[in-house]
Amino acid sequence: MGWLKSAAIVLLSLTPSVLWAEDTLDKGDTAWMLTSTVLVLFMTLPGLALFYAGLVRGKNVLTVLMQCFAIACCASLLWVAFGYSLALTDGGSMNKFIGGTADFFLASVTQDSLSGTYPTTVFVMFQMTFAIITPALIIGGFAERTRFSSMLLFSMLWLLFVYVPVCHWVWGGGWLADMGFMDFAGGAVVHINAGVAALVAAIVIGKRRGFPQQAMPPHNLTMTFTGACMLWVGWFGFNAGSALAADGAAGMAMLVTHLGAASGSIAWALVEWIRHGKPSVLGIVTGMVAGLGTITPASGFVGPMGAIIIGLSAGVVCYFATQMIKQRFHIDDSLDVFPVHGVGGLLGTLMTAFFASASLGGMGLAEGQTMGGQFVVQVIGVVATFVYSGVMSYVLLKVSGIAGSLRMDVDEETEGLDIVLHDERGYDL
Amino acid sequence: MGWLKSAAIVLLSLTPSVLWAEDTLDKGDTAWMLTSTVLVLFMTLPGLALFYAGLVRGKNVLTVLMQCFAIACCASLLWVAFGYSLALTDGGSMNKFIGGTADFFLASVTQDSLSGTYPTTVFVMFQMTFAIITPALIIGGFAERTRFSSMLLFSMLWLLFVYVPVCHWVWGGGWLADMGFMDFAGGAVVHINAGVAALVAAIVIGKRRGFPQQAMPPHNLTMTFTGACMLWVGWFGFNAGSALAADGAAGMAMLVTHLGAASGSIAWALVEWIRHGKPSVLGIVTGMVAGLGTITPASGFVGPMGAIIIGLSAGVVCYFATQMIKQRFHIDDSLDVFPVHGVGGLLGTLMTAFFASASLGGMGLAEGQTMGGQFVVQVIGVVATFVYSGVMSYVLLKVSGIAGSLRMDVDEETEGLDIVLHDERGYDL
Amino acid sequence: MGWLKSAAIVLLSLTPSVLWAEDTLDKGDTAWMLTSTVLVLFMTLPGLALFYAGLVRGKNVLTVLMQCFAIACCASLLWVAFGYSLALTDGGSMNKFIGGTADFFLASVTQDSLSGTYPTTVFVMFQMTFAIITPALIIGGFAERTRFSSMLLFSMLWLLFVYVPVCHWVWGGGWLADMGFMDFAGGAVVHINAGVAALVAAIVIGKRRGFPQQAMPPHNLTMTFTGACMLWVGWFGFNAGSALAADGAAGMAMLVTHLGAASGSIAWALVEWIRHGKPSVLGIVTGMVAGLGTITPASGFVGPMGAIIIGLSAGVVCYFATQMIKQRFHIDDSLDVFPVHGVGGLLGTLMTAFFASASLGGMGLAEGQTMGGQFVVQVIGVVATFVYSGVMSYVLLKVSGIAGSLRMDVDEETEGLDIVLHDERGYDL
Amino acid sequence: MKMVTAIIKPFRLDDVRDALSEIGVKGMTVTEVKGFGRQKGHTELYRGAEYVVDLIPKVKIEVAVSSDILDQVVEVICGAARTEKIGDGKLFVSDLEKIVRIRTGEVDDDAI
Amino acid sequence: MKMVTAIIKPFRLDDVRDALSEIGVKGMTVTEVKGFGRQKGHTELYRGAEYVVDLIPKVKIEVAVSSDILDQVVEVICGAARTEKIGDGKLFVSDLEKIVRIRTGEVDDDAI
Amino acid sequence: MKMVTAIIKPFRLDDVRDALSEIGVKGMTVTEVKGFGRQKGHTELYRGAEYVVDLIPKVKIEVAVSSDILDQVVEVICGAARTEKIGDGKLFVSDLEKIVRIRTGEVDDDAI
Ligand SMILES: Nc1ncnc2c1ncn2[C@@H]1O[C@H](COP(=O)(O)OP(=O)(O)O)[C@@H](O)[C@H]1O
Ligand SMILES: Nc1ncnc2c1ncn2[C@@H]1O[C@H](COP(=O)(O)OP(=O)(O)O)[C@@H](O)[C@H]1O
Ligand SMILES: Nc1ncnc2c1ncn2[C@@H]1O[C@H](COP(=O)(O)OP(=O)(O)O)[C@@H](O)[C@H]1O
Repeated sequence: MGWLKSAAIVLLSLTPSVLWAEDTLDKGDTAWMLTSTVLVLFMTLPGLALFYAGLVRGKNVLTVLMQCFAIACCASLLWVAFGYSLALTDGGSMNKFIGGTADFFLASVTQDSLSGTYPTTVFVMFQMTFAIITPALIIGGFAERTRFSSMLLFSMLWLLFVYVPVCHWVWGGGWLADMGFMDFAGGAVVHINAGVAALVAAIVIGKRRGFPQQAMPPHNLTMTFTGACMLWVGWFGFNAGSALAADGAAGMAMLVTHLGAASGSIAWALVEWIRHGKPSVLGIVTGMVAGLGTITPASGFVGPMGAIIIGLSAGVVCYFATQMIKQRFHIDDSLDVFPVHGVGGLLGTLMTAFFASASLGGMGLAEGQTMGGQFVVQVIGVVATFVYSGVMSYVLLKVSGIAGSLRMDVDEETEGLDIVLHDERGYDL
Repeated sequence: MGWLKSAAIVLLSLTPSVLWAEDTLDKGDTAWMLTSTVLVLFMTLPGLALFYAGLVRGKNVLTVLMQCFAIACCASLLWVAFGYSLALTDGGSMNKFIGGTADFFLASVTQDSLSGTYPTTVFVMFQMTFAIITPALIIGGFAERTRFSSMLLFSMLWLLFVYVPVCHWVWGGGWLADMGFMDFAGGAVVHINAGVAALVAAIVIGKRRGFPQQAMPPHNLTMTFTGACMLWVGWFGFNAGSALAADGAAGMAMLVTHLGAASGSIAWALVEWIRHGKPSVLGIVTGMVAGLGTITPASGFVGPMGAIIIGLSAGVVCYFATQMIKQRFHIDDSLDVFPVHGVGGLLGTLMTAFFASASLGGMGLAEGQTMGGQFVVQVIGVVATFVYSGVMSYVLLKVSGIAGSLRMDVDEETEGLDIVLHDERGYDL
Repeated sequence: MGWLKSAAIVLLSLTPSVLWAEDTLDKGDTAWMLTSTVLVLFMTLPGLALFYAGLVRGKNVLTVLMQCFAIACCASLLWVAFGYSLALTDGGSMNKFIGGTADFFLASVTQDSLSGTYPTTVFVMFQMTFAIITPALIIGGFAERTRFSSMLLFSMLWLLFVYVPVCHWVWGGGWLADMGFMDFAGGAVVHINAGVAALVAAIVIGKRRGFPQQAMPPHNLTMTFTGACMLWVGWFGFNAGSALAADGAAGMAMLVTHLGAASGSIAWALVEWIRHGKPSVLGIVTGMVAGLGTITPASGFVGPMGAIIIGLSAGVVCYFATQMIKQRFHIDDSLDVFPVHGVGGLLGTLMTAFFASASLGGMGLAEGQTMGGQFVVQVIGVVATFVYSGVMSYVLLKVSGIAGSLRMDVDEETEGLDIVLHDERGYDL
Repeated sequence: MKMVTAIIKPFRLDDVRDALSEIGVKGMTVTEVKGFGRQKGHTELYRGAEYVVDLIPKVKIEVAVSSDILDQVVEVICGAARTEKIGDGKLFVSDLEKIVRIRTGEVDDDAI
Repeated sequence: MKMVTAIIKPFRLDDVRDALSEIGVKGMTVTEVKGFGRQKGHTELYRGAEYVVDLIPKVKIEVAVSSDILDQVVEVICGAARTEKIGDGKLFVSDLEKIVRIRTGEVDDDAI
Repeated sequence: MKMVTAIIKPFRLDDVRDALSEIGVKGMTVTEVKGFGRQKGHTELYRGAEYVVDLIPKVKIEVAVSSDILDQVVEVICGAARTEKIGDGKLFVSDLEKIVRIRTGEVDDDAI
């Protein structure tokens, strides 16, 4: 979501007749944005769904798939109805905080509308895939114990009241964009936002029966591996697509994204190798996700060497964060969403202040900005996202729990949610 | 396959020297068409193959994979040899019914040939992926009981004698194109066509031993889920690729396709929730396929709100169609090809007449055409496809059964077709 | 890697200021190259990983996934650090044998650097995906018995000392390029190279305990099937991406690639059908891989009919090669890397000399070159790759075995490598 | 009390269960097993590597019964499982010294 | 020597194993089985096709014990497996004529 | 008639089967089980969550034999299954009151 660019787009959209006058469709850019949209949807369906589903026990595998899928469907409609307009169009006097209502139900979007050099329909779709994956990431925090209906209600409320405003602040011309907050493809908007929500949800909903004494090993690591690889390839749409063009910026974003993933993987595996004597498949792919989450905010701003350093840091820091949440704090963030995405997003957003600098091989800070100055801006953005997501997630969880308990009964949990919630079993081999 | 566009292409191709004079390669369009081709192949291999294979019992899983794969290979050669020429080139005096023979074995296609703004090789390939998936869809109708050799013979005969002519009528400048029949990406050509053939085949070949008393639960819903998601993302190539360009039409086609899928999923899941008390994973993904099949003919013609209405209708109508085929008529259309694809294609083709109208948010009917007038045309196209596919499929099944029985013996069916037909087992975990 | 083109690029890069003066970014080409990069990465992760992992026994499934993944990560960093520069930049006086060191750590690559019509970052990434898949292919030769640490060391040494030089000879303007050796997308560089290394490794490391008396059936053919299909679709990036543009050459490369795959599949299945009475899923997908490996060197040079002949030959020849390695020579090349990739790459590279000729429907040989003359060049290239890869692989295996045994103990092999090497199990269904 | 253990063809399980239900036997335990015997297995072939599988999928059912209905149970199981083709399986009867219903602690005939 | 065979609810396996360890019984063999009895199964529904599953996942544990600790073992297993809800399972005791430890060839009580 | 039940290491199954075939025993039933005993299991580690697996994969073979060849069968099984490392498993002998071949209705020694 090219920070400068998308800020520009929003500004420009205020006076379209004048400034967009010379906008023309570029078919190369359009081809790449169409492709990127496909790739980001592929990240959630089936990528993330498989990544997560392989990690739970066999009796709950379908619940995870169902949550990802249902969120994707409902979020799509909600985005078209309200989300897009509130997040990414001009909010007039309220624009610092939220977008406008004029494009509810895409009222003004036609086949010929352009957003820069490609159709507005594609912009709506591309951004929609981000609005799909962010709430889907959260479900890892409360997997294997949550009621489907309440979960879905929570996810949709969260999308509208947490994702949409934060997205507007950063990419829609809101107050963080005004400050020059740098978040290329969603370190704060997506990863911190989802990570914090998952942490809060894990605490509010409580631990799985038996956690942490009883072992809950992944039921199918080959599924998790497959999903992880799909996340990797799909992430090129996420980050290089956020360049919003098929150009050198996209190329560099793809390169640094890839290096972030590779470095994160290697770092996590090495830490395991040193600490436990063996590297593991789950470890290396988790390091990859950590690397990707961490490079995301930086991916349009840093160079290859910066990306390697960011990726290596991600692997190490997220590894220890995972241990700490589980072993020190005994929080049952079932699939480690907070330590991987939340901490990764945070780390990457902060490191961007430094590695974006041309002196460290980056694409350069805004004119007149220093690393220190940018760091302060980054801290503000991070803290704002943390606090807003934390508080609002808590409130929305409580609201969602009013109609029916968020939490399944003990017996239902023991039997397995696939049968209890969906009358189906994952496997009958 | 942009109805107006492809009709135009065919017309134009009659006098290439004059009218194509100014044709030039557009690399953006070419990039998107290459990508779309990849996506549509991905829909069949592995998408549809996994979607279907997860639904059968474990002892027959490989048979389904094998059928999809072998069809893809043989259809590719057949398409290059005869199919492309007969379906999509000018048939001279016979053009109302069938294309020409001049491009058998792609005789006149060179590296530099263009079809509009992109290479003819890409047009051949893109269209080939449709010729692959259509017969592959049919196998769901007679899964778990059909002899491989006869099945393959039938599929290839069907491709040549059913798919190719219908494709020509609609996209090759045949009589339905002349009438102004609207089928953007294959509601009739692909979905009705395959759905009807599957129904006929299910009846001719007969029920699986034990149907419907004995339960035949899906052996691996995670596989079906994975395949379903691949179908979703691949379908962007199918529909948005059918715009034949990387432009606003492709963008809008992608948007409405996505909304059709999301709405179909939600509708089916809601019906289940209301009628059975629980939504299911198999239900929601089936609704997605129904939504996609239904939006397909409409995808270049309708706007976002039309797409949502079409998708919601698809989920509800196809749900009840599925119940009816199984419970009222006791037809063992094993994987519900007819109620999902046949009925969905029918519904979408008819609804196109209305929602394509600019007054209902569509891209507009042909000049001077009314909704009513278009509806009549759509009915004619649907009926023609129904009758032609129905009758011809019946004949070809009888022909294919001459050499050897289409149907496996009871003992073979009990043992499982993987061992009997292929000397392999799917799993040895 | 369009032979002529990339040779040209390398030549040109010597005097960039003059000759590249008019280079401009083409966004259509860039879009396609970005997409192709994604596709080729997808071939390895998860494509090849799943293809291979399904073929081993369940107790070793994670080891295979881990090897592919770890190789991908480490190769990426190594490529950026040294590989790219040594393989694909000008080596000055040594250029016949190896590239330069000036671009170690991509020293001169910026966001705006172009390689022809698309960003150099994309060229680096696209080529990186080839440097990833080639060592990953090798692991099939020694699956189920090799120590992770030694394997990783060997793979990285091999990448640097075998892949990089051979890549330079052929695509980096080295001596084989000078001779006019034709290898469009990697018949020698990738497939022969990896195939020979796998054969040598299988011999050096020795047979699996129990081979060949004891059966070692694939543990999950559905996984292998899924991976195979991913290889097929990803291969379009491999071959059509090697046109380095979104144009007619890419279109033709895609078409012939597809036909090679389809023909290879059909041929292998037919041979099985004739010899064993039944075609098999594993057979047909293996034929597909053979077809693809064989068409790879030819994919930018031959026409559709040439592709079909090449594909059919691949299916038959690689089938018998597989039987011979296993039954005559009793070599435990566990996943048949040599007979499929090595023999296929060889066959395709030689056949290119004929079918590239315009008289056989190809795109034409270099001016003044005859089939016979080209055949001699092709033989030289093949022999050079064979000998170099064979000797060097042997040496590097010995070197890698110095620190610790390459081979696991018998008891560890019996227990299964997933537990022994990674403290994990693939499935807990 | 006796334990009747029968190894049968998997697709006959439903028939056997229904037949037992009809004579009032409502409990049993089922295990998936593999059998080796006179019945021929099949051959699998993977890229030319042949693999003879002679362990054939069977189902084992275990039914604890009081001694007085033993003969009836044996007869019913054999009747329902019989296809008259090789591989129909075997039935074994052994003695049980004690049966406990874990939920209630009831023992022996009361526990069945 | 006796063989104690218990069919229990799968999630009670750990409790039973721990309870047995406490009284010094350190060996057992565990099999995944399916049980049919009074306990109701569940319904599965696939695109409207209903499927009643009344074979319920259970775990079978087999413990060979010397006769003198038989009663204690029975008691301990029942205690640890009991949830007091239908489907807790059954326990069977049968006689063993011989036990061999394969590794050493030790027999009977020495082999346990 | 006796039932010989042996719990052995899975990779010894083929050896045992071959050894039994050699002495003319051509039928048996095989079950995948998990064993708990002296033999140490392994540790699994998932993102730092450690999981000790002490249920070890074993194979249970059941062979019904006429009493006269019992000793030979026991010896042969033990011989073929023995690796002399901990975890080789146990062999149990129990009495069978009746055997029926379901296909034919033959009973006892004729049914084996
Ligand atoms: N001696 C035996 N001990 C235990 N199980 C046996 C024995 N012989 C046969 N079986 C079981 O009975 C099954 C059927 O036996 P088989 O010899 O194939 O046919 P049939 O029952 O018709 O004689 C075998 O697959 C095996 O599970
Ligand atoms: N007659 C029987 N023979 C063998 N196993 C039985 C018998 N009756 C019950 N079982 C086993 O015991 C389990 C529990 O029995 P059930 O009747 O459901 O409840 P309860 O043990 O509370 O009476 C069953 O699932 C089955 O595995
Ligand atoms: N008391 C017992 N009852 C039933 N099975 C047992 C018993 N003790 C051991 N076993 C079985 O025998 C296997 C091997 O036992 P173990 O104590 O590990 O080694 P060993 O046989 O060398 O003494 C166990 O895994 C278990 O399956």
